[in-house]
Amino acid sequence: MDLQSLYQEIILDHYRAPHHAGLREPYEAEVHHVNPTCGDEVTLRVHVADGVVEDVSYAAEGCSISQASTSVLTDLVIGKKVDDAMEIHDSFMELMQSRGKVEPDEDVLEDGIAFAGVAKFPARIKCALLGWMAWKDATAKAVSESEVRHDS
Amino acid sequence: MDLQSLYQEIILDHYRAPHHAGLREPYEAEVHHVNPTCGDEVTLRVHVADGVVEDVSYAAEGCSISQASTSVLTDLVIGKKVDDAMEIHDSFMELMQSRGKVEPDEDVLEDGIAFAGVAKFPARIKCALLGWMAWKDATAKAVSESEVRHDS
Amino acid sequence: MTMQSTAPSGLLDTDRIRGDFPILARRLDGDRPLVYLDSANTSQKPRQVIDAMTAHYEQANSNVGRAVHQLGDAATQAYEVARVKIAAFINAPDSSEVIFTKNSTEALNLVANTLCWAQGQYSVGAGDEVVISEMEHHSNIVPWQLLTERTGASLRWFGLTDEGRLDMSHIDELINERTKVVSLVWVSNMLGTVNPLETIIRRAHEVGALVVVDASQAVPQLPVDVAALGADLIAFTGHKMVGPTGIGVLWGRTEILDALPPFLGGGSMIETVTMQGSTWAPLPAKFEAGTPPIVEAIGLAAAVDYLSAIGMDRVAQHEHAITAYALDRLREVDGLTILGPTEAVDRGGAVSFEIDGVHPHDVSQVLDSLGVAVRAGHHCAKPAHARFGVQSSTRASFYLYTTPLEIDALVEGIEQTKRFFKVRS
Amino acid sequence: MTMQSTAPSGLLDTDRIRGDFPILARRLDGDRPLVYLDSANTSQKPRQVIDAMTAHYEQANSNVGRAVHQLGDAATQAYEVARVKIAAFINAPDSSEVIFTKNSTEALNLVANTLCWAQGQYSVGAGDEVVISEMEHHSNIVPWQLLTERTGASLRWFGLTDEGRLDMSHIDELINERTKVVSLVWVSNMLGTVNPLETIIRRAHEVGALVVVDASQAVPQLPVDVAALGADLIAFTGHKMVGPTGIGVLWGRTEILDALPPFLGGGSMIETVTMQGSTWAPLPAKFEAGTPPIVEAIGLAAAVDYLSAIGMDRVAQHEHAITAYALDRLREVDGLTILGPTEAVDRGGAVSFEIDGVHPHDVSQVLDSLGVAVRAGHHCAKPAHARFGVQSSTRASFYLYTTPLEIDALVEGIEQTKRFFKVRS
Ligand SMILES: Cc1ncc(COP(=O)(O)O)c(C=O)c1O
Ligand SMILES: Cc1ncc(COP(=O)(O)O)c(C=O)c1O
Repeated sequence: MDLQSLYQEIILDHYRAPHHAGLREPYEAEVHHVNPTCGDEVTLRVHVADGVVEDVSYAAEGCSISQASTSVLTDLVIGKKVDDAMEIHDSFMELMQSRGKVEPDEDVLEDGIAFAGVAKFPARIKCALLGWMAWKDATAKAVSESEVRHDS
Repeated sequence: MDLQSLYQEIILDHYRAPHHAGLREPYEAEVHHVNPTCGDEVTLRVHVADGVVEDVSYAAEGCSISQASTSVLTDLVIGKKVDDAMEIHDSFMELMQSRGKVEPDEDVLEDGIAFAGVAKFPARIKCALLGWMAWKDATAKAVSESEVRHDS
Repeated sequence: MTMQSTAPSGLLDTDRIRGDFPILARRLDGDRPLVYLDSANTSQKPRQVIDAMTAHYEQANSNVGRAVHQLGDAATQAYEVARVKIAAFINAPDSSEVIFTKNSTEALNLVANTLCWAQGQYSVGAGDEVVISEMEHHSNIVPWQLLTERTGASLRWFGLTDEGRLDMSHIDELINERTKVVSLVWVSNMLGTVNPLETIIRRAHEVGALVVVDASQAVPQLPVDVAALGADLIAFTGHKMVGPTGIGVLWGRTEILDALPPFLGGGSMIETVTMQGSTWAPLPAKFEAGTPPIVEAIGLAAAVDYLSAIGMDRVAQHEHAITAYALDRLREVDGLTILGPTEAVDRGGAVSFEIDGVHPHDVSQVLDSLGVAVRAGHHCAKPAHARFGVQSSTRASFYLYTTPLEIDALVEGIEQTKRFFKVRS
Repeated sequence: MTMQSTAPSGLLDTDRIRGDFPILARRLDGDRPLVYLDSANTSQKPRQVIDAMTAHYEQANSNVGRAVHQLGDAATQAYEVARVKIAAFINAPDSSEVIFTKNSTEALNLVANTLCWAQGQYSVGAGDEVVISEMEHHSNIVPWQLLTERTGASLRWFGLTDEGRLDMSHIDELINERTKVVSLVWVSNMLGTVNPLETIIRRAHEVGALVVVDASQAVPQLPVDVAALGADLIAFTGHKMVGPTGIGVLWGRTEILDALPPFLGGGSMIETVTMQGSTWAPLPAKFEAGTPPIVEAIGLAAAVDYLSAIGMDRVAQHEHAITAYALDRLREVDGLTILGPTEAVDRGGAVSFEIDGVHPHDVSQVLDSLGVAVRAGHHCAKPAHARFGVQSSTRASFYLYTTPLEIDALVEGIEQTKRFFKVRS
C-alpha cells in the first residue's frame, strides 16, 4: 500500500494545525458522533443563519485522517449557502465511496481532493467521513430548528 | 452394514410378540420416558415387593429394537431380586456401550445377547436402552418409595 | 436400478451438478453408492462453497470490522460482500437488513426474545396474542411458547386439514385485533406444504400484527423476493441451501429492527460502552454481537452464487419435477401412506410417509443398508405428527442434485424393507 | 531485520509450526512477508484444522443427532467426539457440560440471559448484585448491564490499579452477601493482565455467588483445568485458539446448567413438544437449539488436537517468552507507553501501547504498509481505555507462531512511524 497516497502532505498539514477547531457560540445544533469500530469521536456545532452556514466548530479525538477531514470540511462549508454546502458534502461522499475511481473536482473540493487516496483504504473511509456525517446531521437539525422557529 | 447382525431373529420375534406388554396393577412406580431424537416413548410400571421385582408392565411406541429390548428386559428382571436385576441392567448397558467389543454372557443376558449387534449401530443404541433406562428409573423410585414406607 | 416411469420434464442437468458435490461420489458400506435423500435435514455442499472457505482461511483470515491491516480489510470486505450478495438473493431493499445468525433457530429466537423486551408498538403482554400453526418446526414453536409464557400473552395456532394444509376457515377470528405476531412456516419441512402466505400476511397487516416467516425450507427451494412477499421478518439457514453449518440469516424491515431492543450484548454491537451504560450500533451490527461466523458467511455467499448461477426458478422447477415423480412412485406402494399433500401442488420437496407395520426407524435402517439415506423420526415437528395420530414418520427429501433413479432406489428399498419385515402387500 | 536483543529461551520451534499455517507464507502488498501480530483479535489456522473441516464436508456431511443413516452416524460421532476432546482439553468432569455456542459472546449471553429467568437459588432481582471489572471485554459487560437493568439488580465492578491490575483492596465489600454473580475475565485482551481468580473465586463462593469466567484469551494461551479452577461457568471461543470462526464453548457445572431455564428454544433442545407446552432435553442438548455449528465443532476438535500435540504448557511458555521479549523491546522505545503490566509477570501475550503524538489508527496504518498487522482501536474494552484516560490504543498480540524477528519488525516499524509523522524521539 502506498502510504504517500493516503497521507498526502495537505492531510498532514491539516492534522497538525486543524482549522476552525474548538467549540464556539452561537450555534443552533450540536451533535456527538462516534465511530463504533475504533472509538473516534467528534462533538460538532453548526450555526446557520438565513440559509448560510455561518460557523462550524468542533472538538474531536481521532486519527490524522478524521481530524484533517473535519478541518477541510470547515474550510469548505463555512460561509456557503446550506444547499451549496450539501452539494459539496455529496461530492465528498461520492469521492470517498469511489474506491479511487472518481477524479475529484478541485474547484469543488479544494484541499478535499487530497482524500482521493483514502478511498482506496476501506478501513479508513469511515475516519474521513466522521466529521462530514456529524456536520450533515447537525445542519439538518439546525435547519429544521430554524424552520420550526419561522413557522411559529 | 450387516442388517442380519442388527435384526437377529430373536429380536424380530420379541418385536412381533412382545412379552409382558400392557400396563398392570399393582405397581409402586410408573415412569414415562421419551427418546428426544426420534420421539419413541414408553410408559413403564414396576411392582417391587420384599426386594423382588414382582412385575414390570409397559405400553410402548417405538421401533423393533426398542420394543424387543423392553420385552427382553421384562423376561430378565421379573422374579429377580432388585440387586440382581440391577446387575443384569449393568451388564446390558456395558454390552450396549461396547461398540461390539464385549462378548455377552448368555447365562446373564439370555435373549439379550441378541443385542450385541445393535452396539455397532450408534444411532440405535438409544433405542435399545429406552426400556432399560425407564426400568432403572422406575425401580429406583419404587425402592425409595418402599423405604419411605418402611421408615414411617 | 431401472427407471420405472417416464422421466419427468423440468429436471436440471444433474450429471453436471453432481460433479460439483464431492460427497455424492462417496461409496458407503458394501461399496454402495450414496443415495442422499435427506436434504431437508441438511443439504450437501459443492466444491465451490468448500473451496471459498478454504481459500479464505489460507489467504485472508482475520477478524472483521476492527482492524486496519490488509488481512482485516480483506476479511471485512469479504464478509460485507457476502451480506450484499445475500441481500440481493432475497431482494432485500437494503443489505443492512440482513443479520447473520448461527442458524434459523437463532434468527427466530432473536425475534421472540427481543419482542419480550420491546416497548411501545411492538411490546407483547397480557391480553396480546401470538399466532403460529400446528405444522411448525419446533424452532418456530418453542420461542413463542417462551415469549407468551414470559409476557402473559396467549399462544394460538392454525390447525391443519387432513391433507396437511393450514385450516384457513377461522382465519379472521384467529388473527384479530389482539394479535401482535403471526409466525408461520413458508414450506413445511415435514408435510411439504407451501403455505398461502399472501392471504395471511394481508390479514395480519390488517390488524397491525408483525409477520415472521420461517423460510428455512423456502429460501433453498424457491425464488424469494422479500420486497414482494410483504412479511416483516424472515429466517433461513445456510446449511440447507448448499451453504455451511454455523450460519443463518434474519432479514427484517429497518424500522422494525431499529425499534427492537438488542438481543446478545457484546463486542461489535455497541456504539459506546461505559460502566454506567451502553448504546447500540446501527444495523446490522446491533444484532451481531461478538465475532460473527465470518468464514461461514463467505461460504454462504459462495452458496448463493452457486444457486444463482443455476437460477432459483430452475431449482424450483427441478424440485417440483422430482417431487411430482416421487409422489407418483410412492403412491403406487402398497401399505404406504403419505403425510401431507399427495399431489405436487403448492408443495416442496420433502415427503413424509408411513409404512404399515414397520416403524420409521426400521424403514430407514433397511434403506441405509442399501445406501439410501432418509430421515426417521419426528423431524422436529411433533405437533404435526400428533395431528395425524402418529409419533414419527420416514421422510425422503430432495434437492437440485436428486435424480429420478434415486427415487427409484428409494421405492425399491421400501419394497425390500417390507419383505425384510415380512409385511404382506 | 536483525535481532536486537538476545533470543529469549523457552520458545517453540516456530519454523516447524509456521509451516503448518498456510497464511503465514502469504506475501502482502509490495511483496512484503506477513508479520501477523493480531492473534488476540483472531488466531490463524493450521492446515490440520482446515483439512479436517474440508474432509468432513467432502466425506461425512450430514445433520447430527437425528438421522439413522451412515452419514448421520458419522457426523454425529464426529460432533460428539469433538465435545469429548474439548471436555478433556479443559479437564471438564463430564463432556455433557460442554455446550457449543457460536462464540464466547453467545456463551456469556446464554448465562446472563437465562439468569434473567432463573428461579430459586439462581434468580437475580432487585437488591441483588452482579460484579464485573473495569477491564472486561464488552462481551462481558453488556450482557450484565442488560441483566441488571431488566431485573432491577445492581451492577458493580472492580476498579483497576495504575499498572492495569484488578484493585483488590475492597474485595470483601465488593463481593458481599448480596452478590449473585461474579463474572470476570481471566486474561485481559487489552491489558494482558492475568487475574488472581483463585482469591476471587474463594471469596465469591464464600458468599454463595456464581462465578463466571471469560476465558476467551486464557484457553488459547494457558493449560486450563476447570476442575482445579473452581469457577462455575467458563466461556471461550474457537477462532482465538487456532480453530474456526462460528464456534464457542460454554462449560458449566451440571447442577447449575440443569437448574437454569433454556436459552434458545427449538429443534434438538426439547424432550417433547405439544402446542400446549414443551419440556427440555438433558444436557448438553438443552442449550443447543437448532442445527449446531457441526463442522466448526469438528474444526475446533482438530484445533485442540493440534494444541495438545504441542502441549499447552509449551504454548504458555512460548507466549511468556515472546511477551517478555516484546515488553523488553517496547520499553526501549522513546515516546511509547504500555497500557497494562510492563513486566511479563501474570501477563498474557497482548501488549497495548500509545505512541506520543501519533494516533493508533495511524500507527497501525504505517505498520501495515510494512506488512506488520496490529490492531488499533478500543479492542472492545472502552471502559479500560477510559480508565487510562485514552480513547484507543495500538495492540500487538502474539501466539505460538510468533517469532522474536517479528517483534523486531514491530519495533522497527514503530520507529519508522515516528519518523513518518515527524515525532521527535
Ligand atoms: C477477553 C475476551 N472476551 C470475549 C471476547 C469475545 O469473543 P467472541 O468475539 O469470539 O465472542 C474476546 C474476543 O474478542 C475477548 O478477547
Ligand atoms: C421449517 C424449518 N424451520 C426451522 C428449522 C431450523 O433450522 P436450523 O436447525 O438450521 O436452525 C428447520 C430445519 O431444521 C426447518 O426445516
